[in-house]
Amino acid sequence: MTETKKKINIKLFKGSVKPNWCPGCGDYGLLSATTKVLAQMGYEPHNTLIISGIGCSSSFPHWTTAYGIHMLHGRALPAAMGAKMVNPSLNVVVVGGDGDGYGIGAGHFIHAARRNLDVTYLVMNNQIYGLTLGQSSPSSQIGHITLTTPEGVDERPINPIALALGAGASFVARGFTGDTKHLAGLVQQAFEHTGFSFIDVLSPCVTFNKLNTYDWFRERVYKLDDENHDSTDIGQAFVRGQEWGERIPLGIYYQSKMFALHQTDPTSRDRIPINEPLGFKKQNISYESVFNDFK
Amino acid sequence: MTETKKKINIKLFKGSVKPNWCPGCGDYGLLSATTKVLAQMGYEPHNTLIISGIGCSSSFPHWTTAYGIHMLHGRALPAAMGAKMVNPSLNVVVVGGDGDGYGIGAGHFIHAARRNLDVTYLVMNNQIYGLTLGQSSPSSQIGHITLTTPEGVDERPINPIALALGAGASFVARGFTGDTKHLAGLVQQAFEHTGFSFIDVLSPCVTFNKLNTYDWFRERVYKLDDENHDSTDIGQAFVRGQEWGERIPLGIYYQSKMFALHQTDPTSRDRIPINEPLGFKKQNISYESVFNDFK
Amino acid sequence: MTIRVIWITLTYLSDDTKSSSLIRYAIRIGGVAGDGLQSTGSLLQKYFNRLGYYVVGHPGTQSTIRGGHVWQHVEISSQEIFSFDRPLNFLIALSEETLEVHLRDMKENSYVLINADKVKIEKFHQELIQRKIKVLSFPLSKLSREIDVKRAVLANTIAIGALITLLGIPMEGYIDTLRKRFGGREKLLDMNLKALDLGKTYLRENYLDAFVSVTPATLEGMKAIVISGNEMIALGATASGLKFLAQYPITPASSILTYLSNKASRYGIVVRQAEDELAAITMCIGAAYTGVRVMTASSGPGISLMSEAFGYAGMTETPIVIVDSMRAGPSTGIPTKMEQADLYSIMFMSHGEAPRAILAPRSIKEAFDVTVKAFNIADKYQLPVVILSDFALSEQTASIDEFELDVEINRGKIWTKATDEHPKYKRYELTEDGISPRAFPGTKDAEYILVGAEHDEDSHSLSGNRAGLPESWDLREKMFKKRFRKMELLRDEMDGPELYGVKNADYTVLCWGSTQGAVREAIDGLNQENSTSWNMLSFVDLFPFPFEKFLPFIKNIKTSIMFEVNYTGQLENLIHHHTDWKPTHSIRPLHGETPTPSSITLEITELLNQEENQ
Amino acid sequence: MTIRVIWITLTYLSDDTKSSSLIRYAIRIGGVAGDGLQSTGSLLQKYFNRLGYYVVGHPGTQSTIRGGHVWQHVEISSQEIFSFDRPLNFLIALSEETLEVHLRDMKENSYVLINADKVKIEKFHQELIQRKIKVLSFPLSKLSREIDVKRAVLANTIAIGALITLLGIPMEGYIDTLRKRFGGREKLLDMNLKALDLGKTYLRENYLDAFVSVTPATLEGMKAIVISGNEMIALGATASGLKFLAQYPITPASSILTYLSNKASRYGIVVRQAEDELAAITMCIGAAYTGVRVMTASSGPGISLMSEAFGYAGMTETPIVIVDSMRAGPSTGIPTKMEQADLYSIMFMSHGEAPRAILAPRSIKEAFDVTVKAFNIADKYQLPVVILSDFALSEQTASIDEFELDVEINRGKIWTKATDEHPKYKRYELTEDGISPRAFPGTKDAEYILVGAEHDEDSHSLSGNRAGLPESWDLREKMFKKRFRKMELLRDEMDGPELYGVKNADYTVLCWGSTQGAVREAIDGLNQENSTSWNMLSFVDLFPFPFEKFLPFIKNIKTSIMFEVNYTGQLENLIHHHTDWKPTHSIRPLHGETPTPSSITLEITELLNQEENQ
Ligand SMILES: Cc1ncc(C[n+]2csc(CCOP(=O)(O)OP(=O)(O)O)c2C)c(N)n1
Ligand SMILES: Cc1ncc(C[n+]2csc(CCOP(=O)(O)OP(=O)(O)O)c2C)c(N)n1
Ligand code: SF4
Ligand code: SF4
Ligand SMILES: [Mg+2]
Ligand SMILES: [Mg+2]
Repeated sequence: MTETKKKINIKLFKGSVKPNWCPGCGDYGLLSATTKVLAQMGYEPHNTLIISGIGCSSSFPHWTTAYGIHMLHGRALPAAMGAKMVNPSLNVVVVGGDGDGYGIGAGHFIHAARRNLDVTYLVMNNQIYGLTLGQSSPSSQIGHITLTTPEGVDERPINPIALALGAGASFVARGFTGDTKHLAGLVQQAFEHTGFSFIDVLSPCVTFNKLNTYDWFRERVYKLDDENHDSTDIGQAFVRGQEWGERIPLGIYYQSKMFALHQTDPTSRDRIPINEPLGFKKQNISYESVFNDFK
Repeated sequence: MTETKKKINIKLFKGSVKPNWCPGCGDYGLLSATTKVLAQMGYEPHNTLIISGIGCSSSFPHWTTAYGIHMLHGRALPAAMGAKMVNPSLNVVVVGGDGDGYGIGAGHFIHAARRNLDVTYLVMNNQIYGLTLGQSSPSSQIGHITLTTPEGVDERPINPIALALGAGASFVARGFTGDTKHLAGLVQQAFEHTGFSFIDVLSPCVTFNKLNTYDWFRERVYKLDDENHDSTDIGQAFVRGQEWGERIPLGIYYQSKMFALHQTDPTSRDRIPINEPLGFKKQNISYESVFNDFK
Repeated sequence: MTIRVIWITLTYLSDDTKSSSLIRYAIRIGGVAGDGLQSTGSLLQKYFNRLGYYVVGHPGTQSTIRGGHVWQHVEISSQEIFSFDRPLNFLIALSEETLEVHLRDMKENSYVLINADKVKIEKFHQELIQRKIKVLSFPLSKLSREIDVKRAVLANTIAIGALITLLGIPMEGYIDTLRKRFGGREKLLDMNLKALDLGKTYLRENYLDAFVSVTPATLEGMKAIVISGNEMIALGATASGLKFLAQYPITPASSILTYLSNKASRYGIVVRQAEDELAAITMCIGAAYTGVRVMTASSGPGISLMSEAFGYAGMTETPIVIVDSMRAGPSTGIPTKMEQADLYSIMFMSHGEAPRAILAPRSIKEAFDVTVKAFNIADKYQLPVVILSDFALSEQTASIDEFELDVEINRGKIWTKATDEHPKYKRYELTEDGISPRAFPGTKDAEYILVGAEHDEDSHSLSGNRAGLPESWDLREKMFKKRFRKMELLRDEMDGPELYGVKNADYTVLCWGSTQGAVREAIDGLNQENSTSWNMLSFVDLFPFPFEKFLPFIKNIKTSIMFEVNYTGQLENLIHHHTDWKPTHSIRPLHGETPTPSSITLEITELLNQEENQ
Repeated sequence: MTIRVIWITLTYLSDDTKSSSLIRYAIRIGGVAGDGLQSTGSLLQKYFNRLGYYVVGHPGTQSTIRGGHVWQHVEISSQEIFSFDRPLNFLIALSEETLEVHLRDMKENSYVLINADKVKIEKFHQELIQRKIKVLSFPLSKLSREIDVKRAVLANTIAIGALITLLGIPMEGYIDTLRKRFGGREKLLDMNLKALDLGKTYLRENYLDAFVSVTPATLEGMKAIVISGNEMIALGATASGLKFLAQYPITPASSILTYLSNKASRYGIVVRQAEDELAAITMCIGAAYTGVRVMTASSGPGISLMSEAFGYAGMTETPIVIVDSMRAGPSTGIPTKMEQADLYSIMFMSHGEAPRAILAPRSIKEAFDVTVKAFNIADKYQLPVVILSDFALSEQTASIDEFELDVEINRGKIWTKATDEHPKYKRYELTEDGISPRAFPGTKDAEYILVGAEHDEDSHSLSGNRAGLPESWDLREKMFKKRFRKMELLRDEMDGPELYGVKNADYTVLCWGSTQGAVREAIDGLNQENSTSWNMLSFVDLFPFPFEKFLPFIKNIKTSIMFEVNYTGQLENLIHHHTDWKPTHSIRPLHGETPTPSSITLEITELLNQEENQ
C-alpha cells in the first residue's frame, strides 16, 4: 500500500486449487468479491490471514493465496483473536457458515463482537448444514423441511443481525451473493472499519436448500441505502433487523466508531508482540525487579 | 395446585443446609424471593427442578428442597432442555452467574432463547467471578479494576438485555436483589410465562465487586412500569436495554406469546415421554412397519 | 506412477475360475459426488435382497458435495458373506477417474461399463486387454438425455438395466423396488422404467454375447432387510426404550440422527438437533436425570467435545449411551474413512478417573444386540456406555434376516417409595455392589441435587464447606471405591472374545469391532489355500476388559497376529496391560481404506514372507 | 467419633525431643474463609525468608468465600526442607473447628493460640493436657476491636506478634514486611504495628515463661524469594519468551493468569481472559500459528474442554504449552485438593492418535526449568506440551534462592526465505527426523493453510476431493509415521528418573511430580529410624516415557513401592506398558489431602506391617 501507483493484479488472491463447491453455490460470489476487494485495497497474500471453521463455506481459505487457518468447527473467531492480538499488522478475515458461526460458534461470535476485535467476519448463511448433507441449521426457517425435520423446523431461527446488535458489534451488515457488486462494496467497507465488522452473507445452497433460493431472495431483498436508513442509530438498526420474510434489507444496518481490542490491550496497543525480543534479559527487565515481588 | 385451599407453607422450598454465601451477598435476595414464589404458586419440591452451572450463585439449588442438577460450568441450560423435553410437567428453573451464563454458557443462552424452551432463567449478575475469587467477568464494566485487569477492564461488557432480545427471548426482564419485593413479582411473572423467561438479576457481590454495590445500584435503578414502557414493543425494549450507567431500568423489557418448544416438538407436544411405555412392542409399533422401511 | 496396491485378488475368495457360475458377485459404481450413487446402490441392494441374495454394500465417499471421486460398492452372494471385498466383477465407470482408481481392483473376465460420453478408454486399452477385462461402452449421457434432458442420474438406471440383463436375472424385482421408492411420483417412475429398458436394449443390441452366470439366490425373497450399522443401532436403541436423542450432525454418525428424526413422533422419541456436542451430551444428562433412556452419537471431534460432560456422567453415575462412530483421525482427519483409534481416548476420556463401559459391535447384525446391552449396562451400572462403531460399520449396509425387536429391558435399581431395604432415600447409598438406587423428579421424598463434586450418600457436595474436613477423607475413599466396585462387577458381565475356526490352529488372528467380518473371510481363504491352519479371536466387549475370559485362550495360541486399524496398537496394549501377553505380530494398516478379506490376506502374506526372508 | 488419622507424628521428622533448640518449626493458622489467612501466611513466609530461614507454605482452602474452614500452614527450618509436614509446633485457632480438625496434628510440647472470644476450649481440655499441648488463650476479637472495630483481620497480626515473641526472634523484619506490603497506606500499617505490639505484650503479660528456641537462620537474609509453583511457571514462561497467554479462571490454575495479567504490559505478554477454555486454547493456536510462544493453563474441567483443539494442535504440529494444574477429580471433584490422576487422560486426550509431551515438575524450584524445557520441546518438535502440576505444587510456596532468568531458547526449524536445503517452502516437508520447517504470516512465498484434516507436504487437505484416492493412501501413512518419528526423537531428550539415596537400598519408593519432596523426606526418616535402607526414584519427564533410561535401575531395585495419588496407578501402568516391570507394592492415597512425609511414612509402615502379618 506504500506505493500508491502499484499496478493492481485483480487475481492476486485467487488460489490455484479449484473450489469443490457445487456449481451455482452462493459461496463463489463471496469468494470472488473478497479476493477482488483484497487485491484492490492493496493487501498482499503474505500479510493477509483468512480463518475459517468447518463446513462447505469454511473451505474458503483453500481457494485463496493468502495465509490461512482452517480451524475446528466453530472456533475460527478465537483463533483469529490469538492471531490478531500478537500481530495487529495482519489483515485478518474470518469466514464460515451459519452452522459454524451461529450454531456451535455462537458463544465466540458474541464475545468477539463485544470485544470489538479488529477482524472482518463474513458468514455464508445458507440456512442449512451443507457439508453434512442437509440437516437444518440454527438459521433455518420455521417450517423448513430438511433431512432432520420431517415436519419442518420448529425452532425459531437465529436472527444474525439482531444477535450481532445485541452483542454490541460495531459494524453490522447484510449482503447477498446474488448481488456481488453490492456485496463487494460491503466487504470493502467492512475491511475499512476498525473493529469487529460483521456481514451476514445470504449465500444460497443450491443443493440442499430448495426453499431459500436465489429467486426467493431476489423477490425480497432491498437496499437500506434506498430507504434513508440511519446506520448510526442502533434502535433503528434493531427494528430493521426484525424484518424477514416479506422484505429483507441489505446493506449496513449499524456502524459505530470505538477502539478495537488491540488498541486498548496493555501490550499490543503500543507494540507488535511478534516482533519483540524474548525473555527478561532481552526485554531489559532487571532481575531485581522480578525477584523483588516475591520478597 | 389442585386443591386451591391448601394452606401454603412459605418455607416449603427452604433447604436445611445453610448457604455458604458471604453475609450480604445479593444472591440471598433471589433465593428467598424464588423459594417464596414457588411455595405461593403452589409448586411442590418433588415436581420442581432447579438447575445451575458453577459459581457462587450456582450453589443455589443446594439451599432448596427441590430436585436439582448442579451441572457443569456453563451447561445448565442444555441440561434443562433435556429435562423439560422429556418431562414437560416439571417446573424447571435455571439459575447461575454472569460468568456461567454470559461467559462460557453464552452460546447455550442464545439457543435456549431462540428455541423458546419453557424454563425460567435467573442470572445472578454480579459482574464478577465470585467463586474463583474476583476475576473480571464478561459483564464487568469498562475500567473496572479486578484481579485480572490491573488497568481496568478493556473489553466492552455483555449487555444481557440486548443480547436476550437479539436472541429472540420471549420474556426479558431485569430485577435487583436490593428490591426483593419487586424481584419476587418478576419471578412470579416469569414462572407464569410459557416459554423462555429470562431475568437479569443485579445481585451485588459484596466481597469482590466494590464498584457495583447496592448503593451504586440504588442511585441508578428505576422501574420501567413507572415510565410507560410498552413491553410488547421489541424496538422500544431494545432501546431501553441500551441504558446503563446513569439510569438502569428494572422490570419487564419485553414479553411476547408464542409456542414453547415442548408444545411443538413432534413427540412431547402430545405426551409426557417419561410416562410412555418402552420399546416397539409396548408402543404397539408393528414389526412389519419397522422392517418395511428397509426393503 | 507406480501403482500402489493395498489388496490383492486372491482366487480362493471367489470361485469364478473354477465353475461357470459365480457364487459371489461384486459390483461397483464410480463417479463424482452428486451422481446419486448412494441412492442407486441402495436400490440395487434392495433389489438383490428382494431376489433372495445375501447383500453387502460399502460407500466410498468424500467430504465433497459435487465433483471429486466417489463410489458405491454392492456385493451379492448365494452364500452368506461377512464383508465386502475389493476385487470386482462389474464396474460402472461414470467418470474417467473411476478407471484410474478402480481398474486395479478388477478381476479377470470382469466387465466394465463406461459412460462413453465422459470416459476416454484409450489409455487403459492395453491393460484392459492384458487383464482380460471386457468393456461395455454406453453413451450414458446421451441416452439419459433422450429420456429427460435434465435428469443425468437416469444414467445410473440405464447401467443397472444393462447389468441386470447381463446377469440374466428377472428385471421385475427392480421395477418393484423403483415403484416403492418413487411412491406416487409416476413421472419419475416412468422415466426410470424407460431407462431400465434402454439399458437392456442397448446391451442386447451392442453386446449380444455378453453374459454372466451367477448361482441362484438361496434365501426367501423379501424376508431379509437391507440396513446400515447406524440404522441398526437406532433400531436397537428404540427397542431398548430410547426416549431422548440429542445429536449434532457429523460424518459418519449423522444417519442415526436422520433416521430417528424421521421416526421421532412414531417411535415416541424426543429427537433434538443440539447446537453443538457439548449441548448434546448435557441435554442427555438432563433427560437421563429426569428418568428416561437417552442416547447421543457423534464421531471424533464431537466426542472430544463431550469429554468434560462424560466425566460428569461417570461421577454422578448417570446412565447415558454414546455412539462413537470412529473416522480417520486425529483431529478432522479424513471424515469419510474408517479407523479404530478412539479406544484409548475413550478409556481415559476426561480428567480424573471415572467409570465407563465400551462395546464395539463386530457386524451390522450384532449392532442391535450390542446397543440393547449398552442400554442395560448403562442403567444397571449407572455409567456412560460408549458404542464404538466406525465409518465402515456405520455406513455399510448388509442384508439381515428379520429378527425379534422385543428385548429384555433392565432399568436397574430405582427407588419409588420407602421400602424395608431402602427406608430413606439416599442417592449414593454405599451398598455392597457399589450400585445405589436412582430416583426421578416427580418422586416424593427423594429430592436430591445431582452434583459433579465429590459427595456423600445424600449427594451433598464435599467441595464447599466440607472440603478437607476429616469426615471427607473417608467419604472420598468410600465413594471412589464404590464407583470402581461397579466396574469389577460389570467386568464379569463383559463377553470374552469369540473363537472362529479350529481351536489349535497354527495361526491366530485377533481383531475387534467392525473388521471381524473381513478377517473371518481372510481366515477362511487362508485355510483353504495354505497348508497352515488359521483361526480368529474377535472381541466385542472391550472395557472393562474381560481379561479373565481371554486367559484360557492363550495356551492354545501358537503364532498370533493382532489386526487393528490404528497406529499404536490399542487393543494390543489393553490386553498386554491385563495379561502381559503380546501377539507375535501386529498388522496396523494406515492407508485409510476399510480392510477387506483380500487386503488383510495381502498384509498377512507380506508379513509372513518378510518373516521367512529374515 | 473415631478419629481417623492419615498421618503420624514421627519423632525423626524433627528433633524437638532431642535438643532444646528446634531445627524445624511448623505453624498453622486455622479459621473461616474471609479471615485473611492466606495473606497472613504470605507475610509470615516473607518475614522468615527475610531472616534467612528455609520456608514452605501450604494453603488449606475450600470452594467457599466466607465461613467454612480454611487454614494456612507455614513451616521454617534452618536446614533445607522439601515439603511441609502435618505435625505442628504452633497452631493459631481462630475458630473452634480449627481445633476439631488440627488438634490431631499437634506435637507434644507444642503451643496452640486460641481466639478465646470464639473458641470454647473446655471440651479439648483433657486431650490437651494428655498430649502436653500448651494453650495460649487470647481474646483476639476483643483485642483487635480495641485497635479498630471494623478490622477483624488484625487478630491475625496480634497472633503473629505473640508467635514472634514466643520464638524470641527479631520483630523488625516483620515490620519491614508489613511496610512493604502496605506501601503508602500509613493508617493500615499503623494499625498492624499496634496489633503486633499488642500480641507481644499480651503474651508477655499472661504467659511469662512461654518460650521456644529455634536454631538460628542459616541463609543470608533477603537473598531468596518466596514463590508459588504457579508463579514459578509464569516466570519460566516469561523467561522463555512467552508473548501470548489466554486463560479462563479455574482453581488451582488461576494464579498464573492473575500474576501474568498484572505483569502483562511490563513483561510484553498479551494476556487475555478467554470466554471459556475452548476459546483459550484456540486463541493460543491462532497466536502460535502467527509465530509467538503461547501458553494456557487450566485444571481438569477446563483441560477436558480443550480436548478437541489439543488434537488439532498435535495434527497441525502447532507448538503450544498447556499447564494442567491437577485437582481432585473426576468432574468437579474437590477443586481445592490435589490429585495425580490426569496423566493417562492427557496421554490419550482427543480422538485418534497425535503427538504430545508431558512433563511433571517435582518441586517449585524445578518448575522453572521444566517450563523452559516445555517451550523448547514445543517449538523443536512442534507439538502440544503439557506441564502437569497439581493443587499442591501450584499453590504451595517455598523459599528459593535467586536464580538465572536468562535461559536458552530454541525455536526450532523456521523458514524465512528460500535456502539450499529448503528452496521451496513446504509446511509438512517429509524430513528424516519428521520435523518440518515452520513459517509465519508476513513471510513471503510461504503462504499455506493450517488444516486439521490429513494433508500433504504443502498442507493441502486429503479430506475433500483427494479422500480415498490411491495417492492419499501413501501420504497418510507417511504423515502418520512422520508425526510419530518426532516422538521417538523426543523420547531421547526426556530425562529418566532421578535416584535419591543409596544405590542398592532394601526398599525403593517410586514417585512422580509434586510428591517428590515429601517422599524424599519420608525416605530420610525411614533411613534414620529403621535398620532397613531406602532410596527413591522420582520421575519428571513422563511422555513420551523414557523407558530406556529406567531399565538400568531395575536390576538394583529390591522391594519397591510405587507411590502416586490416584486410583488406577497411572505411572505404574505406563512403566509396565514399556518394560513389563511392576512394583512390589503400590500406595495410592485417596483421602484428598496433600501427601506429607509423615502421611507417607504412616502408609509405608502400615503396608509393611500388613505384609509381615500375612
Ligand atoms: C465438532 C464438530 N462437530 C460436527 C462436525 C461436522 N460438521 C462439519 S461441517 C458442519 C456444519 C456445516 O454447516 P455450516 O457451518 O452452515 O456450513 P455449510 O456447509 O452450510 O457452508 C458440521 C456439523 C465437525 N466437523 N466438528
Ligand atoms: C470448565 C470450567 N472452567 C472453569 C471453572 C472455574 N469456575 C468456577 S465458578 C467460575 C466463575 C463463576 O462466575 P459466575 O458464574 O459469575 O458466578 P459467581 O461466582 O460470580 O456467582 C469459574 C470460572 C469451572 N468450574 N469449570
Ligand atoms: S452443498 Fe450447498 S453449500 Fe455446499 S457447496 Fe453445494 S451448494 Fe454450496
Ligand atoms: S464472593 Fe461475592 S458472589 Fe460469592 S458468595 Fe461472596 S458476595 Fe456472593
Ligand atoms: Mg450452512
Ligand atoms: Mg458472577
